[in-house]
Amino acid sequence: MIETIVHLLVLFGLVGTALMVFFFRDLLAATLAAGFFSFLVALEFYILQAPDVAISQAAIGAGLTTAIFIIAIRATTRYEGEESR
Amino acid sequence: MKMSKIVRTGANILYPFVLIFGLYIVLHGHLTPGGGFQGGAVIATGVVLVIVANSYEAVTGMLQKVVFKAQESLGLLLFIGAAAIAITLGLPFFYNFLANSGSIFGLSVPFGPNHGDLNTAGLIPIMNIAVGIEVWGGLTVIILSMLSGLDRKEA
Amino acid sequence: MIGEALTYVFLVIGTAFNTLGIIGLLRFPDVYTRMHATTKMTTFGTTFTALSVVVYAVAMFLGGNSVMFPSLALHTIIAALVLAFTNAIGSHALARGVHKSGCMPEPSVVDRLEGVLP
Amino acid sequence: MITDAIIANSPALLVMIPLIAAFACPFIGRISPAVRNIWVVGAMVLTAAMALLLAGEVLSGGTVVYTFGASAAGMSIPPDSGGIPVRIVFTVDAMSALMQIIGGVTGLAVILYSIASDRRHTGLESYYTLYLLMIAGVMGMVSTGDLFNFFVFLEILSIASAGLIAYRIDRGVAVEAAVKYFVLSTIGAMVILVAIGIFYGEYDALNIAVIASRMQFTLLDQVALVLMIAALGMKCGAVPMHFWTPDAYSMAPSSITAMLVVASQASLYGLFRVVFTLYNVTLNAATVGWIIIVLGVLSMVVGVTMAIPQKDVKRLMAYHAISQTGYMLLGVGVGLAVLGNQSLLDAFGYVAMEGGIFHIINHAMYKGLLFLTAGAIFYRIGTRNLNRMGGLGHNMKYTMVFFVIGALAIAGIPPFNGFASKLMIYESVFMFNPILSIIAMVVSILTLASFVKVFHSIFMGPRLPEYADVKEAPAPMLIGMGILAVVVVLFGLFPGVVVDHLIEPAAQALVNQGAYISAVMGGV
Amino acid sequence: MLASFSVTYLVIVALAVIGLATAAIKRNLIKIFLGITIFESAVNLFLVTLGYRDGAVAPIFTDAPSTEMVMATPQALTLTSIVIGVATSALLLSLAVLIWKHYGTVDTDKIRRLKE
Amino acid sequence: MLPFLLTAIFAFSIWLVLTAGTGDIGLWSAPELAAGVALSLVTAGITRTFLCRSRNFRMANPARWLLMCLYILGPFFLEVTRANLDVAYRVITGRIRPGIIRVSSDLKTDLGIFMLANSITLTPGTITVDIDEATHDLYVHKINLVPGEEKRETFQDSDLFSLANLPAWIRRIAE
Amino acid sequence: MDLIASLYTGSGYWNPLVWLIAIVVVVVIVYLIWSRGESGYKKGTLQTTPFISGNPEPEKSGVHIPGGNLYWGYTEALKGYYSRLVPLHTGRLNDYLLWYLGVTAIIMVVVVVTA
Amino acid sequence: MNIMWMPFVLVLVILVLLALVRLFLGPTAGDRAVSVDTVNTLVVAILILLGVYFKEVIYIDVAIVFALLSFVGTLFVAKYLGGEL
Repeated sequence: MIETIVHLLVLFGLVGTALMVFFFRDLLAATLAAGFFSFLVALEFYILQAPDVAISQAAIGAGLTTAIFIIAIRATTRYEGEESR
Repeated sequence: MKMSKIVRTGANILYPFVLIFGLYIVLHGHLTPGGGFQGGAVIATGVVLVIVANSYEAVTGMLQKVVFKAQESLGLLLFIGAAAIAITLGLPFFYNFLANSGSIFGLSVPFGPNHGDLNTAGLIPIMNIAVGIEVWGGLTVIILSMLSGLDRKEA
Repeated sequence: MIGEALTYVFLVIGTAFNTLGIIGLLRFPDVYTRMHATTKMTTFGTTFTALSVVVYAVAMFLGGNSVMFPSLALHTIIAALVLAFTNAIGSHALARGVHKSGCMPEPSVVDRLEGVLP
Repeated sequence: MITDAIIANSPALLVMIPLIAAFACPFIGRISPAVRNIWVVGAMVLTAAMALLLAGEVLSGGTVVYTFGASAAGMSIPPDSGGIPVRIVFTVDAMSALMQIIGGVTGLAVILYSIASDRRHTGLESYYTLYLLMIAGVMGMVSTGDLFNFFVFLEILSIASAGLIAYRIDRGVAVEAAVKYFVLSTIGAMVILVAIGIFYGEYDALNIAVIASRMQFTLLDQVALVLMIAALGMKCGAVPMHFWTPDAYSMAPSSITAMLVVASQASLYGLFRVVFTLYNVTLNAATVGWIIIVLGVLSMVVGVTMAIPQKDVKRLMAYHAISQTGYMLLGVGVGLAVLGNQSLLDAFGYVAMEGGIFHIINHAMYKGLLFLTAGAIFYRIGTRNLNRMGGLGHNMKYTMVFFVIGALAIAGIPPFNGFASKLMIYESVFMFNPILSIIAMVVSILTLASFVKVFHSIFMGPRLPEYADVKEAPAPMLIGMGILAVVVVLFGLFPGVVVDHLIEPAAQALVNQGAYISAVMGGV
Repeated sequence: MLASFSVTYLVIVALAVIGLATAAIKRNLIKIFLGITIFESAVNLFLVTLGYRDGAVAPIFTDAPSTEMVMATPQALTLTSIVIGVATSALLLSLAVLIWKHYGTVDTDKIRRLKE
Repeated sequence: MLPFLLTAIFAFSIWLVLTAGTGDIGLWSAPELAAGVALSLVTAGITRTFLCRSRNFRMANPARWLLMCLYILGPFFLEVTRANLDVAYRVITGRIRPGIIRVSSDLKTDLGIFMLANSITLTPGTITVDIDEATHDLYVHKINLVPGEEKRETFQDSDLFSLANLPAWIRRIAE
Repeated sequence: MDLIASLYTGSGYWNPLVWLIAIVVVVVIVYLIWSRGESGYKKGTLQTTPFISGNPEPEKSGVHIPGGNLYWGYTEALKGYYSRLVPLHTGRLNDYLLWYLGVTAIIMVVVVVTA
Repeated sequence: MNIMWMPFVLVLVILVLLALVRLFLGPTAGDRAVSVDTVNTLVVAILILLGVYFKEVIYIDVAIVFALLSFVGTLFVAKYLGGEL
């Protein structure tokens, strides 16, 4: 019972963060939301009994992907809507 | 540019820890959740930690892109080589000829829940090591080349 | 028996501090004060949560259950230590970055750092 | 002894040789460029030899099933799998063998060509690494008998191709083309993964033969089928999803463009494999067949009409590639549309399929040849704009001859190979639906027209002053083009032999699902 | 255990739609890539959910509490997919940086020198 | 050589903790120990220039590690608990008076200042915002300044802690 | 002989060697006719220059028609078609993606409805 | 000894969702980064508790990886915000 509620809450958080990625115009904030999303995905993998996938998702999604997105934002631009130099 | 002294000191202390922990994950790939890719990613993140705490310029002397590139290729060659040894023995590609052989990693594995022994599973730990080396190099190269692409205002 | 009670006590303490931390995150007015509430109090709370697991593991081990529990305790301790270590450095780095980005503490009586360091 | 081992392990070696060569390339490259060139050419020759060897074995002895990590597919069955051979297998039947021949021959020609054409560039180690990865991807895609490995090799192929399209990053447009290609192919590959997941969830298997033997064509299967058709159709450049094709083809280095043609045909192979081997008679053959036919007709018409006003020679050829893909889709689609009906299948279905499949190999050869000639011209004069060319026939005679061979072949002029396959398509499709056949002929005429334009504006006319001292393309490039040209002419002169020995077994292999399943599952 | 099983699939569909919408509607390249990563995560989640069985544990025998295990194959697939995903993201982002260097923009409306 | 050995020992001890409970040589099995030795040497070879970057080998003394454990479990824990309760009170009531103050410290070594800064950061109510690398002055954001404290130009490091003199402990451990 | 086997194409057959022989025969006949023709031309006289309504022959480099000008009439005639088709190739990444997703949706509807 | 872990996990997951609110509201990127950092800590707690609940020791490794690696993401954000990247 409680597991079900926990699971549903995590799923709710997933949709919420994904929507935030969609709506944020500040790309840094969107990247942070994507990092949050990765945490929750890893948690979901963990709940679904896939700890090895959770490790990969934690290392890749939360650590490296956030990092390379931030480097790319630093190299290009931070705000959506002012894409031109 | 460097981050503050506190971060640098912390990163320098954390680096050996991350490295040994990543190697632990790599080597225990057949016993725990983990394996070559996960361990390699952990180690690569450790390298990235050092790079980001110190500046990119400060560490390029110690952490060279060439080394990591070579490491990446070497890991993949090891992987395919380990798979291809079986052909020279007259067995199919990827045949796990080390399993149950009694030599290194050669103990037999009991079926069902057990306590786990490092010295089992044959070719799989070796392939995990190869993949770990490869991922370690590959992900570091990715971050290094992305960082080197940044234009620095203060050179 | 004592182990069980202690586990529950630690769990309740940990969860309570985590809750307070999140309340602080929602209530406080600016980045720095939020950071006070969260990164520290949640670290403390999580450490207590981990401690409860350690207590549980030790109690189970002393009850003669299984050999897996020392390993559980040690790994949990490592997780908690690493968490405390990284969180301290991380929140310092974050505070520094935020201050450098020009986001000054909003309700503030004094800011000795302003304009001191490059 | 050694030859036995090589023959027994040839499917694995086919993928292993390019992979080892690719990853050793950075190390070899440190010794000297000459050694590296020998290394990559040697690896490619070995791969092509292995492909031909394997094809010979398959065509003479039937489907080869190679099992990784065990000596037979069903040797050890895990306790809870319900008797499925869960091993990873390579299943090489006649269709796969055909694609392997295409990959091997084109790959060899292209690498000989790029030894010369890319000599002036830096970073060649990574270029050759990516190139060999591309070869490994194509070879893996066409020989795997396992859906997930298909996805993995597809992704290897996409990543390597994107890297190679953006290879000359000094030109921003190349990066733009790479981004467009890669975003689309990533999403396509992910969609394919969803379809694979659906199969796994339904049938608890990833092996194509196992899934095929259990296929029910439920609603989920229909969804998976559509996802696969759309994604693979996009990857091979069928029309409403073709937009990436001209961008990527025109901006990649010419040698890579010739390989990209092969890559898109590997996707086409995947499409046929899914439709015929995975679903076969369970699917609603008329509907799916007509979907493929409509995609094919649209590709033919839109491709050729968009090609005529182009000014960039490689972009023009890219649109022609789309148009020719339409022929293959048309031929095989007609075969699919009559799949359930044995009498119609015997009357014209097989011939249509043979025409479509024959067109695959013909297209790879002459389109590769045309792209290589375009690259040779670009190599010598540094422009691809048709308006600024002219009179090159005086200086680049061999290139002109190769171009003429390719152009006549693509336009379907006898006695070159394009004519044979197009004739098969026309006549069999005419029996299915005359309008389609007429459209195909009109498209062929327009193709000829547009190649007359290209030929005229590149080679004809007086010697232009700015190109007065242009030299002939270097010898390795000519050798690369020559291999393809010889194949084009030979296939044109002896189409009956090729069809009897190579194409017909391939068409039979596609239609005959039972043989495929029993080849894999026979031992279980 | 998890009665919320079908909800998981609904959420996966929602995530896939959000990811694809981000990729198809937004004009900023980096945002498009974020959408692609979300779509990839949705696919990975789909694969892992396929392998899940009620009351089973991870397919690792080391000190496992029971012998009932979830399917191992989808997890292996997901792992491969994650590996491919990181390579994809890295390549895409470096291409975006190159685009910024050559074009001075990451707006897809302006990155269209190749058309017609 | 010394950095190499120290790093190897550090790594090996972590390995021992991670793999405890696998066998019967003590708590470990023979393959684990062999692998541990090999991997520790690898780790040491790669990271020897990082762990001992400041060429400070004081921490090689096991007594200092014991002292550090005591420090973490004793005064530091006490201080953190006290501060946590304080901040919990502020979270509930919302009575805050934040400000960034300057704290001077007479710790000299990198490790010492690192430990002090982390102690300050981990204590709720204070965060190290920045550090003056030349003079080792810390800039600390404090959540509740007593009225009148904002006038003080510089604080002494021990003023931040009320229950125990943590800087003195750190000096004993790290210097 | 296997090599000269004809290719049966459903309703007929195709043999390129027969075709080649026919072509060779035709070429020989054409050559014979041509060789019987007038051969009394003198190089360098007005006999060999083209007659362009009495105008002087233009320079060779002046008559080269660049590729872009070919088929102008064709595109002009099909203007209605091209003016719709060409703008579809916008070059925008989003459009590419939307086309792909749209086609997937259409095929999905068709297959699921008819099945 | 039978400890009820799940109610505490439930509370922690609800806290994660509350942190989501700050991610959504956060006026500056710094607030969002703080929120993500907090969630990192909370997720480690959840992972430890769930690992014990599932009775699998080896799951705790995932928590260690989490604690180690998301820190790198935080450092990148901090470095970017400080203009030092």
